[in-house]
Amino acid sequence: MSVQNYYLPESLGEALELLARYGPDLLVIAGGTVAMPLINEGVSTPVQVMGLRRTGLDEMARSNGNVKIGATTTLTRLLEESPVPLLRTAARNTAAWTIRNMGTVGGNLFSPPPAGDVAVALLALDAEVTLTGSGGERVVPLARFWTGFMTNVMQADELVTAITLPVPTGKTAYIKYGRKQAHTPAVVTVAAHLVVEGGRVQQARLALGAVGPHPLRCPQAEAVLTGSELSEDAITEAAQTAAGECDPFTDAIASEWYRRKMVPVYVARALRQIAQEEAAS
Amino acid sequence: MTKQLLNVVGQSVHRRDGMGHVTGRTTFVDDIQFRDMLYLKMVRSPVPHARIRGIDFSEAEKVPGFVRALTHRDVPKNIYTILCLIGVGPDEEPVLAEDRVLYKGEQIAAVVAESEEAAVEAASRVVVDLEELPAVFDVEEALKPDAPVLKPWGTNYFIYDYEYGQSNPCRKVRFGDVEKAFAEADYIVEGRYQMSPIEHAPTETTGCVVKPEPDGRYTVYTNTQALFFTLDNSALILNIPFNKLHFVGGTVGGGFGGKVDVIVEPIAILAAMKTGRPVKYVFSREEEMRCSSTRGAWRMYFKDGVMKDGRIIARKVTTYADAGAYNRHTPYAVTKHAANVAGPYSIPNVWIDAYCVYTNRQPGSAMRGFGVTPASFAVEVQMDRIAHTIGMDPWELRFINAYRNGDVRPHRKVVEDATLIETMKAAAQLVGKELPEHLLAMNSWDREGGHHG
Amino acid sequence: MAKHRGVGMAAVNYPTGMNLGGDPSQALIHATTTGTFVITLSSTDLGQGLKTVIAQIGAEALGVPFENVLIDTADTDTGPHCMGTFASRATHRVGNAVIRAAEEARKVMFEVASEELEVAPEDLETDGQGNIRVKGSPEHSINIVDLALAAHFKYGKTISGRGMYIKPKSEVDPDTGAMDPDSTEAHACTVAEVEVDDETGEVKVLSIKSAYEIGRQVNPKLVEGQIQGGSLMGMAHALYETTAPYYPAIDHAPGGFNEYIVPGPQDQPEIESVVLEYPSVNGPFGVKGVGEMTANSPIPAIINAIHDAVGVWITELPATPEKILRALEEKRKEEERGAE
Amino acid sequence: MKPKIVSFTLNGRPVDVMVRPMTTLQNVLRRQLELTATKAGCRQGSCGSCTVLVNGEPMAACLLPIEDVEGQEVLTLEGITPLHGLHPIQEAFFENFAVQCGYCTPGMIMVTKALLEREPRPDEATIREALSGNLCRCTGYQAIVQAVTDAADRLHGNGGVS
Repeated sequence: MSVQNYYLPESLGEALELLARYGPDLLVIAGGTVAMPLINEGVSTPVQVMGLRRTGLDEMARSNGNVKIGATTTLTRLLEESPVPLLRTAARNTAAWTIRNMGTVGGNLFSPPPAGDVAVALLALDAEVTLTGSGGERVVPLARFWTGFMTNVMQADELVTAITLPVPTGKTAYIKYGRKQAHTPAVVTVAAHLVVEGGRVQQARLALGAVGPHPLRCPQAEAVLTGSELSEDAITEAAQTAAGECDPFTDAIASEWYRRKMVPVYVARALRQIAQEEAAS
Repeated sequence: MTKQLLNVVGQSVHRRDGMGHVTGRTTFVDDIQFRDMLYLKMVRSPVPHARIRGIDFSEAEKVPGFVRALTHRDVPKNIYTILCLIGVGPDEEPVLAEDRVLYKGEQIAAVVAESEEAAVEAASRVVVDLEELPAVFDVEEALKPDAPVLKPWGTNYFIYDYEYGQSNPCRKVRFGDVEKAFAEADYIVEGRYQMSPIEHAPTETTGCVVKPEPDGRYTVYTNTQALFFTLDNSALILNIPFNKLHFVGGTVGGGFGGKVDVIVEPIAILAAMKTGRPVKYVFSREEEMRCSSTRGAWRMYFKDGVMKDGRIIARKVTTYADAGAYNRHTPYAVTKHAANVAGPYSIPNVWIDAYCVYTNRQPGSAMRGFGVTPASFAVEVQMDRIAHTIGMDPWELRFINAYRNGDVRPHRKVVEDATLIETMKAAAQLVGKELPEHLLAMNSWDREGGHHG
Repeated sequence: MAKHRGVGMAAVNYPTGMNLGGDPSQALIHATTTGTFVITLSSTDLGQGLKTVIAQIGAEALGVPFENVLIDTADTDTGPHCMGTFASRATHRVGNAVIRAAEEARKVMFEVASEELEVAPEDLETDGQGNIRVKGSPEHSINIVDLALAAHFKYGKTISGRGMYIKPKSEVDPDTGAMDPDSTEAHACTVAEVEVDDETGEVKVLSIKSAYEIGRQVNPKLVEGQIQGGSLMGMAHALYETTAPYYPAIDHAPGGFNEYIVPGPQDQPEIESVVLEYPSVNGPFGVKGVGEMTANSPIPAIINAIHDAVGVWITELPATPEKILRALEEKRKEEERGAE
Repeated sequence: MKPKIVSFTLNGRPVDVMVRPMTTLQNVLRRQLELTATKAGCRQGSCGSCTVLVNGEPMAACLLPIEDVEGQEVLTLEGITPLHGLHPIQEAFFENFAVQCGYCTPGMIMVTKALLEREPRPDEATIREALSGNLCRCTGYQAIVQAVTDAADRLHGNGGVS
């Protein structure tokens, strides 16, 4: 059955009403970069669809040490206007110009691995997701947003409306390793945020993409780093620890074996970037 | 070099089709449409090897816009082989599968509908009752006695030379005496090489639009690389006179060999014949990737006998082309491969067995370099390994062994326009590789050195 | 852990035309009264530029300006038979057919010009600028438009020609493999420079530099186009492309360009080339052909460069980072075993 | 599934199309309006052959439901082709042999148009990054990159900084 209705609500309220009316039968798209290829191929055959482009959820604002990014902010705007360098780097490493003009920050949370390159950066920045439903808003840490491959904590009547993150106080690094320079799925994506004071890591956040059912934090590797000097030994130990915390898969781009091998390599490279920057400052 | 005074040959004049291309006014096949045009979508096998127990179209027929379905029963001469036109046989590939499918993505039934969306949906609702069978994907596994048999003649390899009353399991080349030379060689260097199956990946997918004409003929707008070849095969499959078909093409959005197959045209013409309406059948990108022909994979085993001075005195090669499920162009590619797999070198003793092997894989076919690409890959890596083994500069090894004009190649043809040495010298100069005097003195016309005018 | 540079080379031949011959192509030429010479074919242009190079060969063979030659191709109702565009055959086969058709058309042109200029046909020549003139006396000439008009209205002649080229079909000896598998042989030698990361197995191709010998270039810029595109395709075959990432298994077959890796604009290395011309005996103006071979030599050159860089032979394509990393691990283990 | 009317500006002119829900801009252009310069190489957003400009931004027409361009300005290759001759970007592609089979060309030119409006003098790295969503199987890209540089010269004169 072809699409019966494609709704383009002009406000969040209107969008929530539609969601309340159709519940899980309503396919929600924003940029369409994930859903449309499947619809074009006939793999996905939704009947009721809602597009979020006109809901006005694309505000990007900075206040009280936080950055709030509306869910439908395009990746191009994130690249050009985000006050957070890590997010600009992540956006630059996602897809290509044409697709970044369409794809959204909120939509990136729903991109199945190995896609979801911006979500990895958001995870390392301790972002929170604002979910808005008929009962109002609730805020969920991004680290607890996903529950499995393409599953999450959202209720059927909820939308992701914003992503909020504290302006990073430490140093950050982001590396996406793909087989091509651009416009390519990841073998592994690493995002890190470290606060180093007095030569010691005070706070560490490390996130990986493309090596699990969804972007992952690496709490054990973070624990290895926290309190230690950012030495080569600590970096190596953290990198090895991270390898044990991921759950890689095999696809056309890379095997599980290779992805697991690349996790410590690229975690170490990301951490070394920060160490070098730290040493230079 | 002969000097000829030429006016326009040798000039970089602009492309004749360039203005059309940069304005987007060039007409490609998918740009063609007619008001009452139907769309054809294919029901394909979801598994690599299965027996077909039945097909149920009842749900598909309920889709609004469904016009009709086509099965092998609708195809007059359903079993064909593309190269029958140049005497390669026997026929062995169904246009639409009959009782069995041999690869994932194989065409089972066609659905024709009023819109592309309806055709996609109707095709997705066709239920094919399949009994999955054991499949074989490796060329050497396929040749083992316990492998599932894929071909009606009982083997998983193409039989060569039946036209000479022989049945050879491979294309053979025999030149000199390799075993005797191996016994005399200072070194034996062996190697195993494996090419991957590769998709042509043109930016324009394969397709055609067929329009029934008032005079009972059919105009076929197609991006085939070979108009008459496709026309002839289509007419044979449909059992209609050749002159009922009118092919129009000549503008192809990248071919690389992938548009030499005859896959979309016969079934689209049939659909137009059965409905009396124009029909479009264009591959989706996914079909182009997963179902259309590939450059078939190739496995090659080399054994070379080499002297300390670098002369290769014997080369024994056994190779297996992975044809996938059907012939397409692979039997012919194997012959071309056999002619070239000793490389552009003068080797006095050569022994080649080249097999065309069937597996449960999407068929391999023609692609840029047809049979020679795997040969060049294996030969040239093997040359470096020989150089490494005997401690010689890889350039020198190639200069020493390069064929010269007047040499006899393993297929017995006398070399008449070799310039390998000159080409290597030019490459060395381009990259600043300094070649020793004795190599610079060599040329392709005189094995003893000296200069060519 | 480091990045290692390496250089590798490969030298190859490439045969022109369908392997065993028997692959004909025809061309018809006729002049209209506008001075346009229409070359009618059923050959297809895949993007390599057939329509352009055949017009060049036709103009050259007819002795008329390129602009006056029109290519009318790829309609089986009007165009004579062509086997197709593959096997690096099109310029060679169709070009030869066009030359033969042009010879016939030229004969009529010279007959008519001979009447108009009142000199023997053998004393005439074309100037390539649209005139037929008397040798040694260029002021005595006739423009091809006037010539075409005169032929048609005054002498009742069609300026036309038929051309055909076929290399007779060769048989293969079943016992020895004796055969005639080419019309002519073109050659290439490629030198590739790579950088291999021994920690990840990643290969970055820095440059692909090649020499080609292709008989004669009809259109150097179009030849360069084949070289640039073919070199990148060869690099992609060597490093990226496969429809069966875990061959021989069929799992994870790519369904599109996301998973099937075709290099993008940022993945292109430096590609440089020189072209030698040793005209072939049987090609049109000595052409050999260049289409297919450009993708061949980069593959082994890159594999050899990887060996030069890190000492492993990757003999299964594509040479993915994973295969290189596994080979490097194996090599390290062997070295450790050797050291014990 | 009721057809509806969508209005937008196409190549400077207002158009109204009657469509079924969620028809892609690509299908509207190619099938309904018969403007076929916008190609259909993959319909997955991965080849770039269908790139058009929406309010000046390059987008993949294959991923864009037509309803999303209601009231917007869409520019296709047809819209930049002058009545006589070629647009300077088209000239540059033609003159530099940046075209082989021609299938990727419309998308390449549309991205170039958007790029040169933002950056009159892009360096090579910028050009390659801008075109990274556009695949070409024939040319190997070098001629295309040259064409973009040349187009910048043609549009902005070649006396400036490069």
